[in-house]
Amino acid sequence: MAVRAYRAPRSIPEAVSLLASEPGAFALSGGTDLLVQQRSGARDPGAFIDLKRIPGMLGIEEQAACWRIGASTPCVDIASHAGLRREFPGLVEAAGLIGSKQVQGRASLGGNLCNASPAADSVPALVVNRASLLISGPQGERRIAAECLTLGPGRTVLGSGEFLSAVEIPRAAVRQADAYLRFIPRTEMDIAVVGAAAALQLDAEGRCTAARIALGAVAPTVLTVPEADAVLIGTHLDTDAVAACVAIAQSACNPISDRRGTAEFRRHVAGVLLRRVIAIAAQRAAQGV
Amino acid sequence: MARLVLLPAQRTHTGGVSEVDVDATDVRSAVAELMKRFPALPAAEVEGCHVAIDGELVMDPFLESLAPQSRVIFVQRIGAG
Amino acid sequence: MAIHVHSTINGQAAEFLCEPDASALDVLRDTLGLTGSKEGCNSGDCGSCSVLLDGSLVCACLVLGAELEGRELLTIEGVAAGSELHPLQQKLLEHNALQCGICIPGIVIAAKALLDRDPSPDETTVRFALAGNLCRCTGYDKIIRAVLDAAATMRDSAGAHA
Amino acid sequence: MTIATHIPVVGSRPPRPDGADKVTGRARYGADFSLPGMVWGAVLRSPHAHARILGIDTSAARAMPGVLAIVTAEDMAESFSADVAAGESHVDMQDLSRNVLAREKVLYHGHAVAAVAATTQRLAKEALRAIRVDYEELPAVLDIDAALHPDAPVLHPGMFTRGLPETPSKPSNLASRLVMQKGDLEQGFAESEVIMQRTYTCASAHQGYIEPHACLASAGADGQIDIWCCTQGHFAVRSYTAALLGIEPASIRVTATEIGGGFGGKTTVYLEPLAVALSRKSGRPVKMQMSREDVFRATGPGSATRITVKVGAKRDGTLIAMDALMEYEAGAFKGSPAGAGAMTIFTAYAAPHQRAVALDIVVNKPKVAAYRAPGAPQAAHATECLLNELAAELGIDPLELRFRNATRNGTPTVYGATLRDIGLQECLEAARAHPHWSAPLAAHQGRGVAVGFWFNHGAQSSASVHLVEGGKILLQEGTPDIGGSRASMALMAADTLGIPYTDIHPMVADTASVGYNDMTGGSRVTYATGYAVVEACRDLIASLRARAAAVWGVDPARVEWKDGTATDIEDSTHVLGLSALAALSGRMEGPLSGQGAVNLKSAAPSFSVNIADVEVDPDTGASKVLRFTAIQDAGRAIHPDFVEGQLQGGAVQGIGWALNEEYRFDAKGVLENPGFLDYRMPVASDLPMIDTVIVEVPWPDHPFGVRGVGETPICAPMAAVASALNAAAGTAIRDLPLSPPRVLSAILAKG
Repeated sequence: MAVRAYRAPRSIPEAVSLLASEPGAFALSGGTDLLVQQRSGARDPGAFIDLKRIPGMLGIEEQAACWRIGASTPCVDIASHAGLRREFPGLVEAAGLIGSKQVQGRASLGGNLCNASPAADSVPALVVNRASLLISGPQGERRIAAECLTLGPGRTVLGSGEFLSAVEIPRAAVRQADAYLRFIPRTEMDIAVVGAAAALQLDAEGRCTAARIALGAVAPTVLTVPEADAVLIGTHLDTDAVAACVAIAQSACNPISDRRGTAEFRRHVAGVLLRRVIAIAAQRAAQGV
Repeated sequence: MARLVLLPAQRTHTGGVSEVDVDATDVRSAVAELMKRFPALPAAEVEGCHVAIDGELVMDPFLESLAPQSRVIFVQRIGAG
Repeated sequence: MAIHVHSTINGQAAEFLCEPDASALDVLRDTLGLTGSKEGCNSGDCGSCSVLLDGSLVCACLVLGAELEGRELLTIEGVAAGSELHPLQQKLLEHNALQCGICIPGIVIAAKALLDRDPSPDETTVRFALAGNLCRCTGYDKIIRAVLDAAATMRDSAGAHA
Repeated sequence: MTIATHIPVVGSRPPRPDGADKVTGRARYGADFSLPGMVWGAVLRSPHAHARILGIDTSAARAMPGVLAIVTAEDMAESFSADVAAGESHVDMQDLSRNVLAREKVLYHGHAVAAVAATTQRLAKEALRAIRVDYEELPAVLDIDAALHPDAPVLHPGMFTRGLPETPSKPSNLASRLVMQKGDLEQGFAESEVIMQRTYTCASAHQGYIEPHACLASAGADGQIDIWCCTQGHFAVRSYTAALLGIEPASIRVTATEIGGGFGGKTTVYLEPLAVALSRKSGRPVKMQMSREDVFRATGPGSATRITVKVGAKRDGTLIAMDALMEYEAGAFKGSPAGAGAMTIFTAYAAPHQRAVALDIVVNKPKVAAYRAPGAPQAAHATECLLNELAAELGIDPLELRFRNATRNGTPTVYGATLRDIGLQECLEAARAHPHWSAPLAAHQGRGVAVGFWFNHGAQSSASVHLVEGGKILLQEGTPDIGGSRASMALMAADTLGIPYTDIHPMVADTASVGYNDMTGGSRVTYATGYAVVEACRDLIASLRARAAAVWGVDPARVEWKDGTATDIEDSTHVLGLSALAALSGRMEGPLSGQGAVNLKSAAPSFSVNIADVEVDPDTGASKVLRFTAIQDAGRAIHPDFVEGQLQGGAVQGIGWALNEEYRFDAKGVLENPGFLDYRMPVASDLPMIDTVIVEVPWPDHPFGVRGVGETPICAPMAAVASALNAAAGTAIRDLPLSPPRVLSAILAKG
């Protein structure tokens, strides 16, 4: 199908209506995945509905209970946001890893999420921070947890006329911190072969009171492993506890072999990165970040 | 007599003969003599080659002179980037 | 159906028609004749078409022409002031940091985006800021040195004028 | 010949004459040309790696409004006289024709099958979808073992192995077998105290120039044809296009646009004959440009190789015997650089008994093209890694092992030539003296050293210089400037004429405006074209002296040319500069110019030594090049910045080939990574600064002592990096690339 239309709605209802009515309509945010997929034939949009001119789609807002990030906000704004970095350094680093500086000038959390790649850098970091997603649609607004968006590679729960309008991340508690690392063969410009995120909360004695890990590119969707989280709780994140967590997480991995890495490599490196992000997050939390 | 040392692809057409002595004062006449000696040897197998004359590599040889005891080794062309 | 777009390119009002899926790079090169931005990949992986969109560094191949409505674009053609080269351009020349030169328009724009926000980058910062700009000829060495030198020159000249 | 001793300009580092255009976006590359009335061409490519073409139905596409012309193999010339000898390469026109447009069969995924011209790019692509091609799919041959299997499907039923004692009775995928030998191998191994044999492989790697192939062709009603294209050899484009389409070469004028990288990959034609054929049929100028995906799928990468090397040595490290079996994939048509690889593999070493056996093997993959010292980097990877393994086995410093065995002037090579005036010892000494060689290493870090060798090339170049009113010089040369050669030409001209560098205005002229030039390839431009430029300047000086003598009414022998001025050695009041002589042209014998034309049948061999430090993350297999030093004999560095640039760029291409770059095909022969995202060339943040040391051992056959420098830099890095990485990781991986999964599994395997 040829792309027959480009529309830049100015309001959410207008966008909902265009997404529902234009044949083959695709929501366009930064376009860094969609335009490439359209050119390669991997996706076949009939119309681009550019969401970036809708108020609220761009921008980062500090609220009492959460941070609200417009779904089309370019990653460069997230990566350079000092307030967000203080609370969620892992998430900010993840946003700063998506593609080149040029790509970060366009790419958004909304796009990174809705492209539904298992390797998306921002998703594990959003998931460990219990981000929720605001979805606008014909029935109004609904909210889902970040890990509930994707069904598999390239597939989401979004229905006709629906689009992701904002990401909300609950404010970090005292001695809560996150970290994200990914493995790529070069230092930049690659898609994650494996991604790992952790968010931890410690008590004043350094005991872990809350923990969440998430892994990217080791399963069809971002992988959360509550059993692995659970073994960290109540510990001082000693070697044995982390090893137990890593072992559980690794056994939950279900990676594929492809041009970017073998299944064995992904499983092994997932464990390495997980150990490293737990250490980084723990150190940050201990420093009261 | 100058001595010509042939490449394997040339030897296929000389019945396995790998070295040939010719009475020639330059490469052109040496090659002519070689072709006369081995009519089955295709011109393309000879004319596209470089040679080393007494150790000195000469690309696309033609009128280069040969000494009476010269040793002329055929060398495969080199592609270059 | 073609879309009628009004934008500002290198400080001049620009008006053009483009198809809904035409990229800003297609518009620049094929419609407006601004061929300084190069197409190396058409997928955002080489940086040869780097431009500043409202001051933000992007690949022109990953922006739709239609998205330029009401926006300002700076391309390589708009970096020098007439015959006066930008310090980055001058330093790239002085260091002989270009061989084939096809990546250089993108390098100039990306380096400008860096120095616009960080006047004193170290080598590592420059390397990561230019990681989205592939160069196959130089091994980057002289490019990195030229950018660091340009930054120093710009700091000196800003200091002299302060 | 004497080497100029007083050289005021050569060796300095001025900005290049074409630099301002390149930093402002004004320079025009292959895809930057347009003409009034221009239409767009597009290419239909094969969806199969190997299939017979049963029929092509273009009628539906032809009927589409806006479609102006379609070409298939039927539009190409029927037969070809013979190979066209185009400078350093020798091209089989039957094969080239079939690579430009498939005829009986498609031989790789992405192989061009038909081309269309239409009024818009969009329409041209739609028209491609309307062309029906009936294929009979055939099993694809995708690697060396599959190709050489006795029951392998045969790509070319008419291809019988060359170089065997007798022509075989059956066709096969082995295009040729080349054997080179010196000494007595059996005796050599018998005398050896240590014998080591290892097999090394390299994946196919692409040249990776950032500019995709592009061209614009315009055919006139009178049969005159103009082509603008990015190429390393516009005279070769003329020859090939003329031969493939049955046109007189003199009717074709080719302008080499600025070129966005080539590295050997732009020494052949892909689009140009199609654009010309489409323009002749449509009567309109036709522009064509490849996508990045097309570049990866259908233009030449370098060969994938498997090389088994066996060496015999004394316990003190003296090499006695060296033997190699070198298997090179050529892609869909014969012509891998296996032979060149064989001629380089042992050249750096004096061992008396050597043999190299080179196999040229066709497979259902894109036809390989030259890539910077074609065939040599893979060969050096094998030998240099093995010597590092041998050094470790014998407990000898690897640099010391090279000193002990390095070839010297007068030592015969395996291919029959004898080296002279080489700078290998000087490069080794520079390596030993460099602080890098003795710098300490930390845990998980390793160091590797390797030697590189390339022949370099001479061949044909011509150039003209014209004295312009005002006294400045217009310099026309005909080898596309791919890395700053206009600056080097201007330096040599300025030096010869004794005038400032900025008084020389060099340009790369089109095929109708300057005499014949072989390609920009073989590291020959500064050497051969530079020589032609010097000759042209000397020719001009002779005319200038004659004019001055006539003006003064003296014997020309009295006139000396010095510092850009004619002077009378017997009368110091007699002085005439360029501007005065230019002003007199109209009253004397007319315009003043000089011509230079050379055919250099020899070239200066060059050697390099590279040192690499690599750090490995033992948990993930990730590696990082921490430090790299490239040392090379340049003969004489005309413009040291550009010499250093060649050393640095070649080093990084080699680092990429060593660590991450590779062509990955699926089981059907479809390239899995046809883009810069997954074909992982080094980015700026992957690398350290690349230190360089330019060694200068002048080559006596060149007026300035020049050796080619462009290709040798890629020969040693793969071995240096691989040896460093294996030292850091405690592994012995002999397959490239050393991608993290491969490194990690080797680390885990050793426990």
